[in-house]
Amino acid sequence: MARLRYADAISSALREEMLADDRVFIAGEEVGQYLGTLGVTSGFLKEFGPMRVVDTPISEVGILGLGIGSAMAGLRPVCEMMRMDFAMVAYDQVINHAAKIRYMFGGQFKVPMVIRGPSGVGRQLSAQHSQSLEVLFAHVPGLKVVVPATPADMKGLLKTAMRDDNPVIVMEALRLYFEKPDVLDAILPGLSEVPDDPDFTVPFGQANVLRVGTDVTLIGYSTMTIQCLKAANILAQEGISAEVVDLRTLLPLDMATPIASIKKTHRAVVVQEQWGLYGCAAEISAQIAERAFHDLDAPVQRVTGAFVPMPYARNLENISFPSEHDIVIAAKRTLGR
Amino acid sequence: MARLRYADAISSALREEMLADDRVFIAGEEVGQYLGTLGVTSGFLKEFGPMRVVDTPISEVGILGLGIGSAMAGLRPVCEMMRMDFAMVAYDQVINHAAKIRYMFGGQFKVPMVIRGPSGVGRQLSAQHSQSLEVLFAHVPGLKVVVPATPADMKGLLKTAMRDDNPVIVMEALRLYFEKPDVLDAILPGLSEVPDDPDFTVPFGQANVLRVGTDVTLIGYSTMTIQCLKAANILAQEGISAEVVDLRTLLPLDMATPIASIKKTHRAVVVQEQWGLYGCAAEISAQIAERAFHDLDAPVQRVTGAFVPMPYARNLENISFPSEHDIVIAAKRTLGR
Amino acid sequence: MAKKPTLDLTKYVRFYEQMVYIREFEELIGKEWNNAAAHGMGGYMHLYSGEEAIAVGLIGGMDLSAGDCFIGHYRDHGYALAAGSDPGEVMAEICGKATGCSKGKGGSMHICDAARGFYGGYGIVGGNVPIALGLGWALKYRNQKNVCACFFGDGSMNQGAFHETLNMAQLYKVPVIFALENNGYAMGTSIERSHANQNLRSRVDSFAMRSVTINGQDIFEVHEQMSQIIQEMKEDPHPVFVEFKTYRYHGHGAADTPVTQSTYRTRDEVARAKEEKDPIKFAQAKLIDAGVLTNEMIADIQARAYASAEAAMKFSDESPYPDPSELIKDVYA
Amino acid sequence: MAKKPTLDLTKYVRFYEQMVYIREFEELIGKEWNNAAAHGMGGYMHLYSGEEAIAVGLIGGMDLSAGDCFIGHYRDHGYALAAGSDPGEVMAEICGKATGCSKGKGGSMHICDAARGFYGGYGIVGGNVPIALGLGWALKYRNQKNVCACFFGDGSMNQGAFHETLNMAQLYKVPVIFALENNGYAMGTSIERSHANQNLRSRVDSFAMRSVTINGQDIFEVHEQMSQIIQEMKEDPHPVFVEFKTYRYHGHGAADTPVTQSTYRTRDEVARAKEEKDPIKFAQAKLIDAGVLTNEMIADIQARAYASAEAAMKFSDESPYPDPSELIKDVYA
Ligand SMILES: Cc1ncc(C[n+]2csc(CCOP(=O)(O)OP(=O)(O)O)c2C)c(N)n1
Ligand SMILES: Cc1ncc(C[n+]2csc(CCOP(=O)(O)OP(=O)(O)O)c2C)c(N)n1
Ligand SMILES: [Mg+2]
Ligand SMILES: [Mg+2]
Repeated sequence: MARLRYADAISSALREEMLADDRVFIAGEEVGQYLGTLGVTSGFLKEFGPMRVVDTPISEVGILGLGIGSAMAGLRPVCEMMRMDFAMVAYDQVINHAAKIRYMFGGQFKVPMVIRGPSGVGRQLSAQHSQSLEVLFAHVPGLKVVVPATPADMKGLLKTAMRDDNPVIVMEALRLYFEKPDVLDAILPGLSEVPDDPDFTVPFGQANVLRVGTDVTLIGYSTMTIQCLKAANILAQEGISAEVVDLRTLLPLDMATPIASIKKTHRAVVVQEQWGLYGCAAEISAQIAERAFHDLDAPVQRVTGAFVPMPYARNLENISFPSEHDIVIAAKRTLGR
Repeated sequence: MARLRYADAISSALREEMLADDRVFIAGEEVGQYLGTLGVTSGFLKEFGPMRVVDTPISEVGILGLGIGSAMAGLRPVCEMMRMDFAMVAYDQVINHAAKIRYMFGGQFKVPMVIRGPSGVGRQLSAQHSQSLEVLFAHVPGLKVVVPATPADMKGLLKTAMRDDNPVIVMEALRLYFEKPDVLDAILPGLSEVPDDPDFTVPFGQANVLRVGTDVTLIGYSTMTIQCLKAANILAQEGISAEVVDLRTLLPLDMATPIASIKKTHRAVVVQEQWGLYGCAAEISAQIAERAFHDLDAPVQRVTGAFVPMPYARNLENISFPSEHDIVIAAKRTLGR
Repeated sequence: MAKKPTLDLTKYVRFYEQMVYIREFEELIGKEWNNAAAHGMGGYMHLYSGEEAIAVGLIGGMDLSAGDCFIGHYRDHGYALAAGSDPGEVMAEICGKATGCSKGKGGSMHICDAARGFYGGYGIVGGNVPIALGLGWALKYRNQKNVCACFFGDGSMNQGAFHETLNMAQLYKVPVIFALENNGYAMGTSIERSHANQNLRSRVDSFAMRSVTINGQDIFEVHEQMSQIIQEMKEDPHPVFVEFKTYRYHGHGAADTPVTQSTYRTRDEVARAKEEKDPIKFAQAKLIDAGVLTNEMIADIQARAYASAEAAMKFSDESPYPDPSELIKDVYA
Repeated sequence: MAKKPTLDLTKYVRFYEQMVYIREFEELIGKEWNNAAAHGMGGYMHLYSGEEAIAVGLIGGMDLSAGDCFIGHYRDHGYALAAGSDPGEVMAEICGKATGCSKGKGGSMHICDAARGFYGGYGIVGGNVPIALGLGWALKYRNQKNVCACFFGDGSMNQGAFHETLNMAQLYKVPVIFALENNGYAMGTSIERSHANQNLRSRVDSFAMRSVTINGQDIFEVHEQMSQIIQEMKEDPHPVFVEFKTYRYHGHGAADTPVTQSTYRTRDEVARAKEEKDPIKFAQAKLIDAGVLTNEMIADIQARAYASAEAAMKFSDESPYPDPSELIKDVYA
């Protein structure tokens, strides 16, 4: 077991898979000579050379086309978006091409590619650079969508993504990139630990119970899993036992795990960083109510980011996304407190 | 009252607003000289001239940029997407620009533009030309999203859109474009009727009870409202009284109307043409369960399109989206039948 | 022009035959469109009549069994037939049958044939062009002595995707032939009304890419030039942009009727193109002149082509629609 | 070069002053970045030092009060200052304060000033370019004798949005100045490594658009040429592409430290640019030569510029953060 930062887990997954499979290459802006915008591919160009670490112009459509075509032809590209917001200029390549090629050609081709990059609210990056747009991918059949919260999941899910035969979108939480192991472990002991085994992977479609509890189930993913853990700590001090379920992947989506938890706790809070309306938490909340109707003792509570473009001012940014306290309040509401 | 087809309602709204306000212009592929791909702008070029009916290259990013910039500068552009699927190549202009400009510049600008075009499954147009992508817009603060089901709403909502000071996405159902008034009226008397008054508009954020019932509430929008009406007819024959609520706009979203209905019927079916997972129906279902928790006698049923890229074969296409019979079955399920 | 001193005329007789097969195939679809529903046909239905020499001459210059490959846009029946795909499977796809090359899931716009290196037809204008960059990249990555051809229309060049791709293709020197089928119109919009600079090749000069203009109605010119270019690309990987001047006989798709066509071109213009620029007539005259084609052979080829198209339609008609269980298959690998 | 026989030198003294004001403003931000959190600064923070002559000379050639307008990308502080926006409000925006020009909601990348025709800075590379088409269209639609300038970087030109826009701009003859700030790098990527054809103007030849290259370090050349061009554009509406050759002194943004910069340029290169190509030094020498600027005046301008930047920072520091109730305002009109 190593204690890693989330960003280190990304580097480590990429490097191991590149060493293991020479069909894997990385393409993106500043991934090579510049050593990576956030450093995750630092040293890669030197180690793997320019055919496997490809610096590109600022042409996201071209980058994704490079990925889709070479994946169809048998390579295993990893396309980095400097930020996932920028995938929007190439969104057509993702949803009308990568996602549909297998089906619309009757299964003759596969598109084993990864599209990855930092996502979500950061440090005053404002409206165009702070989005967590996972629902735009998770809604689309043909894609898989990964939303890791912990360094171990970041590594294990990214490796699974790189071995998958389908287009996989990996939403990496910018806010978690450089979170120190000590900070993580203080939230939950062992949270920063990542197995050393180079064959360690995390399967898709298996939510994870990160903390066991009896009174209420807190369901999150990515940054919000960490917020849920913090909330559970606060709730514990007030004598409320919260179970925390980390969804890990949104497509495929494992609802069996959260529903099993709710059958025990009878109460659920679903938390999501991004805009609530038509966000991923809506699907989770709907499925809980549809499938665990008779097990719920209170309405599901959704805690989501403000329905506004992200403001720049630090104080506004800070109140725009769910805090642990918002989650605590929602959890108490399910308990009638 | 005139009895109109949906497509005629579009033409009529466009023409009336162009006559009333010379800041309005239309831009898009084949809108002028070709007389419109589906004919809704037939005769417009001749009537309004080339500055107000602008034929464009196949450049959706350019078309939307033309719209956004000229809207900021005080014009009122209507950008036609030949199909709303094609907006995906210019999605960034919609969500990162049109939607955010007002907020990120602190309210200094407004973007009064309409983006409209046919949407949804048509006639074997297959995976890249059959999508109903409304959730991709309805999730984004700063946009408004309109999903008319009837000729009157098509006209009235489009006119409201053209008078609105914000970017409005108008999703027009291709399947309804040329539906004959007789066919519509056979489903519900008066369904094809459109008021003649050139000041007739339909406000945003007001769902419409199209049919009154007592046993179960069927909630739909666009094509699925029509399917709900057909289902209600079948249910009536079996002695089940269904209330049909047409949402009309997804953003703003009026949940008060469907919830009021559910407080009466205690049962709800939410119907949506497109992929169910993370679709608009998820938000509706979630809000019902969250806000009418104690009024529900049965879990909300969601009836949605198959989670697959649209297949070409007619028989597969036909079973890919909800039929009235699927809705009937779901309605009965809420009644324990 | 190519430096080869003499033409391999038997090869051109085969090309002639392929063009006639494609023409008959497309014309049969055009005719049967009246009866579309009964056959299972739907969608837009874009026909290739008039442009056959491009696919036949270019694809005929590639070595598909040795790893050359290609990708196209939605006007794609001819590509598959030129590559030797089974006409029955292509027709069955066009009719949405289980026996179609894409199992009936793709339809007319999404024909493909992995075994012959055909990476499919695509419906989003310009959307296939970036994918060709990736196909070419894979060839280069593996040091294959192969090329990839990418077919698209003049309308595609106004999509941003086109520009991003061409710059990167030249930057990375991928062996991709960007094959522009310049038929003068994108749907009802002429080049004049949609391209600020009607010299479309100037667009690729701005990426310092090698380019050439070829008369797409002349199978000899298409094939000789492309064979030469392909050989050079295999020796030294690099992209090439080829502008094929051509003309489309039918409307843009089935919905583009004579009435709608009259908004952008005259009947006369079409008639003149058929008369003066037909690739089949042109090849026929030349091959007769050269003494390798006789009127008898022509009648025979014509008859066989017609029979082949009819047989394809029969195969399709007799094929079942996909089983409903197919609906949810093939979403994921 | 412009045909005007004599330069209005007092105007250039004012331009000189504006450049110094911008420089001091940017340098103060650079210095205070160590203390970013205390001031409320965050985000990427792209500084304009080295490129001042472009904004000052071009915007100085427009008549903003008569309806000329402009739009930019994220490296946008200088545009606002060149247009005469209040430095305090710009600084307050950069610090996310309620008194900022965008109410603290936009930050450094999203400065704007509707009253001065500044339609804002944008953060998606290339994203502002299509919007300029619309701004220009509105001018033409209303028969205004006005122009719109659109500032963007060399990196933008590899976005598809750029190409779609330029074609349409030329097709519709909108009065837009496409002002390329070619500083040789897009973040850490040089032109050589990202543009297949390093003659960036060739990109617009392919749209048959009028274009010109201007030394962006020479305020005289910038302003004289642009004034002439703007006049011609007002007489006969048409787009013009202008390549300004320039250089950026700071890292791409605050995260581009000397260490990361060393991956793509040498300290020496930067030092040489500052020494040899500085727009302020250049103007200073010329104006001293011409006898309209004295060392005393220079010291005075410098002092006032510094004081202005300090005052702006003080104004910002003393301004409140937005009220929390602001969070949900301004989403809709
Ligand atoms: C992005 C996008 N915009 C619009 C369309 C609608 N459309 C389909 S084909 C076509 C014309 C394309 O013309 P061209 O590229 O010249 O090819 P041709 O049909 O002439 O072979 C248009 C506008 C589309 N499919 N995709
Ligand atoms: C679509 C998109 N891709 C990537 C980025 C990240 N990014 C921001 S600025 C930049 C470099 C742009 O360089 P250039 O256009 O030359 O302008 P300069 O910074 O040199 O003024 C990059 C890659 C972005 N903001 N948007
Ligand atoms: Mg064409
Ligand atoms: Mg630059």
